[in-house]
Amino acid sequence: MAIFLQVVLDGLLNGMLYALITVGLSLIWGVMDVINFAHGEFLMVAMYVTYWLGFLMNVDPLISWIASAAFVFILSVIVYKLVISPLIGKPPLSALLATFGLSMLIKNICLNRFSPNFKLLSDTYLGGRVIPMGDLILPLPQLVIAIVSLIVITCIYRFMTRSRTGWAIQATAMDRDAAELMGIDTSKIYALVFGIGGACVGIAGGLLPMYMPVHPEAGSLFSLIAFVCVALGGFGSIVGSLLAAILVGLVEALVGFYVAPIFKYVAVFGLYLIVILIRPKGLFGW
Amino acid sequence: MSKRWGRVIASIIVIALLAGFAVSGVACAEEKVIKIGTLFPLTGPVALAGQRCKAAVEAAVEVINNSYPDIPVPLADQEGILDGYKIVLIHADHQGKPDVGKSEAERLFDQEGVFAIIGSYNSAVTKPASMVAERRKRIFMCGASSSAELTKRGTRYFFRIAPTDETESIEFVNFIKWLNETEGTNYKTFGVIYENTEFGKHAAQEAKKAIEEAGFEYVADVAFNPGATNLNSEVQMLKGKNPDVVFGACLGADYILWIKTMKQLSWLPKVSLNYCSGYQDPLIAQQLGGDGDYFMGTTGYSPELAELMPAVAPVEEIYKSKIDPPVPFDSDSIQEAVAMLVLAQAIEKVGSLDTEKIVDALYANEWDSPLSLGGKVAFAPGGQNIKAMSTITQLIGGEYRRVFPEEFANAEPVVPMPSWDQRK
Amino acid sequence: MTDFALEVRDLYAGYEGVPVLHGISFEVKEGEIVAIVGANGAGKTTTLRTVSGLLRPKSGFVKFYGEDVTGLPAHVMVRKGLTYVPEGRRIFGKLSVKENLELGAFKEESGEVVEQRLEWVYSLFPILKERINQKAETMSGGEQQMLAIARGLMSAPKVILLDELSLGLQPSLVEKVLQIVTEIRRYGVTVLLVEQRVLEALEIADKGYVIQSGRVVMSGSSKDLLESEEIKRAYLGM
Amino acid sequence: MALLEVRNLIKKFGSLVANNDVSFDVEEGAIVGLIGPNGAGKTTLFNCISGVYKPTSGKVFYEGTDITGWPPHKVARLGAVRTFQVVRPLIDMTVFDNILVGAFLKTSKLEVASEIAESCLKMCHLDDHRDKKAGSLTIGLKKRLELARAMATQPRLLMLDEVMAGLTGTELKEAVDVIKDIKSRGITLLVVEHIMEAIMPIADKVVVLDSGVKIAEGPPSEVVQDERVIAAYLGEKFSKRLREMKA
Amino acid sequence: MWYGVLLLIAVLPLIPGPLQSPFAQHVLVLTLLFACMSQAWNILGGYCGQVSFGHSVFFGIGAYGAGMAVVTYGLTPWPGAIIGALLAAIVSLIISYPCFRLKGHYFAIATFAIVEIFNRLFMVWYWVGGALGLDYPIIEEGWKNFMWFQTKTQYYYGAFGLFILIFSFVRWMEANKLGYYLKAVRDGQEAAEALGVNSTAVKLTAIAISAFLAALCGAFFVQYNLRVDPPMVMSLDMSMRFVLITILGGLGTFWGPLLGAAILIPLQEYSRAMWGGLGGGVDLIIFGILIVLIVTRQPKGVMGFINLLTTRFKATKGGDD
Repeated sequence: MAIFLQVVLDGLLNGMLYALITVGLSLIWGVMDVINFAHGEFLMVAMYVTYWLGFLMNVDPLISWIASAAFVFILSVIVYKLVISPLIGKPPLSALLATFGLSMLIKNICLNRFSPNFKLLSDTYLGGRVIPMGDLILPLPQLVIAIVSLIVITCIYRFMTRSRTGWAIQATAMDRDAAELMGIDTSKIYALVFGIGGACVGIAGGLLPMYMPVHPEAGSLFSLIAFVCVALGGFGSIVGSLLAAILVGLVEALVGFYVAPIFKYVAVFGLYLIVILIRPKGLFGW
Repeated sequence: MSKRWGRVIASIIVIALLAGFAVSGVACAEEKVIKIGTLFPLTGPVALAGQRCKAAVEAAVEVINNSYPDIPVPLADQEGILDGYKIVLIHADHQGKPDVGKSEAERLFDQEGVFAIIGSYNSAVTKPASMVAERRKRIFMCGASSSAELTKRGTRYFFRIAPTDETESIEFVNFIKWLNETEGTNYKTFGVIYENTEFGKHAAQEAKKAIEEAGFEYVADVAFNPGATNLNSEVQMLKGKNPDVVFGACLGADYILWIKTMKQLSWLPKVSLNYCSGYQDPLIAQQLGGDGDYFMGTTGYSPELAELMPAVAPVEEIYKSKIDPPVPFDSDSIQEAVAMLVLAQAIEKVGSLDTEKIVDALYANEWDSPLSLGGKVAFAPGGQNIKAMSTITQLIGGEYRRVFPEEFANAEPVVPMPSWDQRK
Repeated sequence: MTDFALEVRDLYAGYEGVPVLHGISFEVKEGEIVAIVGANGAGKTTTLRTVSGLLRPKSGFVKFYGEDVTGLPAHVMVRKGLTYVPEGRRIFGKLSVKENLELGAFKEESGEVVEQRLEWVYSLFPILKERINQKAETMSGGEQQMLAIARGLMSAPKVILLDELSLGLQPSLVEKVLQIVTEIRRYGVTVLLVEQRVLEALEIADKGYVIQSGRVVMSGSSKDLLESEEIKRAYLGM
Repeated sequence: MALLEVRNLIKKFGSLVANNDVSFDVEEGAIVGLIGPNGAGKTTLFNCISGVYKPTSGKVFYEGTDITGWPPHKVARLGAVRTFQVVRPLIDMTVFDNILVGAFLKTSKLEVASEIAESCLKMCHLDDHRDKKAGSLTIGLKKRLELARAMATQPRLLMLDEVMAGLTGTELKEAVDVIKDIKSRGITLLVVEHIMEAIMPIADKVVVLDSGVKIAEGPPSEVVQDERVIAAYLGEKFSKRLREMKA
Repeated sequence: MWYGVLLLIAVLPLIPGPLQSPFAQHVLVLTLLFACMSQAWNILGGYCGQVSFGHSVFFGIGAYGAGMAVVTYGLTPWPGAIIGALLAAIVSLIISYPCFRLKGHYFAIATFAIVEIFNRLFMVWYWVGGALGLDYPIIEEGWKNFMWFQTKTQYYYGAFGLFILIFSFVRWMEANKLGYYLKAVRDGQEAAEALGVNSTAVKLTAIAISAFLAALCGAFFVQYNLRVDPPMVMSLDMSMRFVLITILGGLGTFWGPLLGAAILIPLQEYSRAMWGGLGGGVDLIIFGILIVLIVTRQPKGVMGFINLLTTRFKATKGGDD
């Protein structure tokens, strides 16, 4: 029983991390109908920012994630201006292709600049700390990420539903021209959404180096899982991505432990196929 | 109308493309050079290892081409080989992909006209790439690929320096036997955690064979996907089966994650022995800090072995200048340097660039190799270096202490590993 | 110079290299209802899209109360007081009626002002008040059209551009919707109307422009146009 | 026996009843008009007949065959072909290729299909636009294309969903001529239309729907004077104008 | 005139000179192979409008078919290729059952998931070699075993045969009912159905043919590389290449896949030959920049660019409008 609970706990915590990565992707996807293939690379860039801040200036990830998020926010806005904005309204595949090229570019620039070495911040404040709870072990770094994830997602949800800008984003997602006619500067909205999407993954990437090593390929699998979570939850649905990500985390942990670790991603992708068979637009898609 | 234009332009592009080939194959001027190709994963998931291997070969070539009378390595005291021939390296990148490896090997031979190839780290790439050489009757020197199968293919032109995962597995098991005899431990249950790739799977297979042959119990077989986002269920599984001894075949980032996860779940085997790079990478050891301590693994070379191999230090200096950040040799990269040196010695000995004679010479002689543990290299049919040796070391305080076999040992192994809460 | 609320000169515009407008010129005086009529594909909607800023013109200029606003994006035009109610309604289907209306007043920060405007449009369209919390997409076509107009009015425009109000509406509703247009004018809003129903449009307009293949081919007071033989033959099917 | 018989057709979307117990016949060789206010359920009815939706209950018979719930392509193969209210040109294909797709229904040979397509192209006056991408056409032309495409399938029953909406006077006249031409070829027509001026003179029978219920059926001249139809649909002013037009 | 071009290409490698260079021939073989593969993808993705990222599965099944015939059963690759291709077609039909119900991005992600599932299952399925892969033994070279070690000329002709097969099939398809139906389903499924097109049947036909041809290409690929393992053939990376090439050349156009391959493959091979050895990933950086540039400049692919040129050319020639 204790093991079962531990496995569930691990899955839950990982799911929250996936949620934080997913929500940004989902936002971009839902509002702009753009598949950002370079999402994983944004994560990796954020991890590098945190790493270098920690390595060169001794800033703990607990603080430097803010810088990472800000950095990726700016990077995203620049990417939007240079790469995405010319492709808005063009065939949807072209944005996918462009971001694929971008992901290749970012990955190899990092390889070129930072070498392929694995980089790990060896002593972070929370690194390796755990809270023992009877038979259960609660790893602190993951817990912090999960809490941050919940806070961020709640904030975004409230922002999207309560604030004027959030409204404007929703309106833009539904009908860009009509939104423009309401006096909403939709190209600014797009840039903002792309930036927020980047910032979310930036936060995740900023916190990850507490226990994950950084290297140019670090984002690859995360982005793949994020894609599945987005589609599983339904594009653009914030609640959907949260629940889908948690579900993915749980399935991954349970199958990994009770079946075999090697099958955990098979199960995750299989889960997506099964869900999509029943609900072709994901759990919360419209 | 537009369809016709499509055709015209399509054909123009095709023709332009073909014309492009005309200017491509510009050959180097014939000087007194011997071209050797290197084929490593310079980009992609294992780029780190590939770049180190490349630098190691470069260091070896530096030693061969220039006169370093102070370095006690064959060919160091003279300039070049064959009376002034210099070795020129042509580097190629296979990205960790077998198909790319094969075509790059072909390109090196056919286009660049290299005399031999040194490569290519990933066993999965070495296999098809070395077949290219075999079919062209050219030499393929392999430093670090560890799959035992490579040297069981009945090839003639393929030579491998490093010990195989087969010999390493047997050594691991012998070490445990030795522990049980001398330290009074009673380790019986074994587990293997490995990345599910060519490398990991091979290692696991050999491990299983060795463990079962020795009459031990093989209780946990944990494969995972490389580049994992977490290893929680993997470690949970190990924890559940609780083997006394765990063999690990995890590369770089996964190795770090594995140890971090074990720490979080506060579990450790009594002994952990590791194949290949994660454990051996001195940078990783440094980054893991105290968490990496007490793990063991095979080591073909590490700075702590320098006292056994005095010739390494000056070569290592050259190597460090070629890699950023400067790190010491590790067990993989140094084997590539050895491969280069042995090949050069064979060429020098034969006195000409006759591949057949060089191959015969490679099989027939025992080569001095101050960069190898044991100091000698000799090849059995199939190309395996039968003098390949490695020690089992234990990492304590950032230092690789030699614990087995006894003739190399400089420290007593600390077993069982102190649990996480006993460490500071 | 500021006689005209809207003055358009020699407008050229098109989509992806396909020119649609070949030099459109017209003007609208404050407080007028002006109708632009013409056949399918004549460039009526393109004209409105260009004037409202959704489409950049290739050349020519648009003056709004004497100020050159050529090529300004639509959201800036809204702030200046020119609102476009697009063809096909384009309401936010997933949002409620009230939310749609509030979005219409997006540029207005003060809640009080928004409330006042809501009252105003409810008085114009009592049916909308009954449906405050209904999702917009569940309303009938006529109600959606009213919502679209109301939403446009929420920005308190000086000039409102109305595109094909009658499209897809049953005859009885066409009558009603066009009636509302004349009511809007009474609040001092200048109206530029695009219609395919030439007869109905000219009946309520002060002035009309007939466009064909991206050019103005005829213009004049509605009365003159309605009596013109050419119009009767070409557009009224008489 | 009528060519198409709709019997007690009910279609619900959740709690919303789009068609409630609708029955009517389309006689062979006739033009039947289907009119009603927006949201009266005309298009839903169309979709139920052509197989896009499955009716909740009720039956649809075509030549006596029960085709209720058949997929659209099977219905089309029987010879009952429809157009769409919101035009659906195959945008990246040329006008001619669009029509060709329809023509392939009755033949697999390119030559034969081309001949059929060619004649439909002429019939709908699209010759000048033969090689244009369908997506680049104006609405009016797209509607004509829709018609030509449907005609290329050589149907027996043609169901037109607002092909005349958005046309100007002259265009309307042309369209009416085309429809008359189609009728003269012995093809039965079921027409949903808003433009009363156009439908009234040519229809043999009009069926009026309101809120999913059939409220009137009969020759146009009678229906125009029906109080319920005036209240629900035409409006006083328009009804008067129509009657004047007739007179 | 395009027959002339084909003839030219066919004869060229025979002319002594630069094209005898094995590397040039290698680039040609790869270009043709990827043109074929992308054309196979184009049948479903371009003509029928179902953008699949799952084609490396079919490619892989074909590769494994040939590979297992030679390595596991000691046969010639030919029966393996045929069985593999048929199997790929069957698998494609099974896969498409759930997937064709999905629209747009949901379909794309579902095909993503399928590649990953197949990849991971093949990694642990040791009957087909698992993570270890299948390595070809040294056997007799020639057409019987479809392998050559010294020269690439025969591979070139093999690829050329495949090219003729696939491209002429697509040419035939374009001018026939199937081609029109595919495009009709792409441009408007409902409209097509109203015209009597059984869209499900059309899509299934498209994916089965597409998978069959893709598997043949896979079989060629494995014969060319003489090794197969899952990451090599059944990966998202591989799928992306087919999509990339086709879109770059022009989605749903006949020449697009060839154009895309003729640009991308030599670019990739030459840039790696030139800069790959530097180890800084310079070739991939340049590759990435080029993709971004090309796509942002001309999202409709090279064919879009050509069409633009043609219209301009016609306009300057003073033709009427």
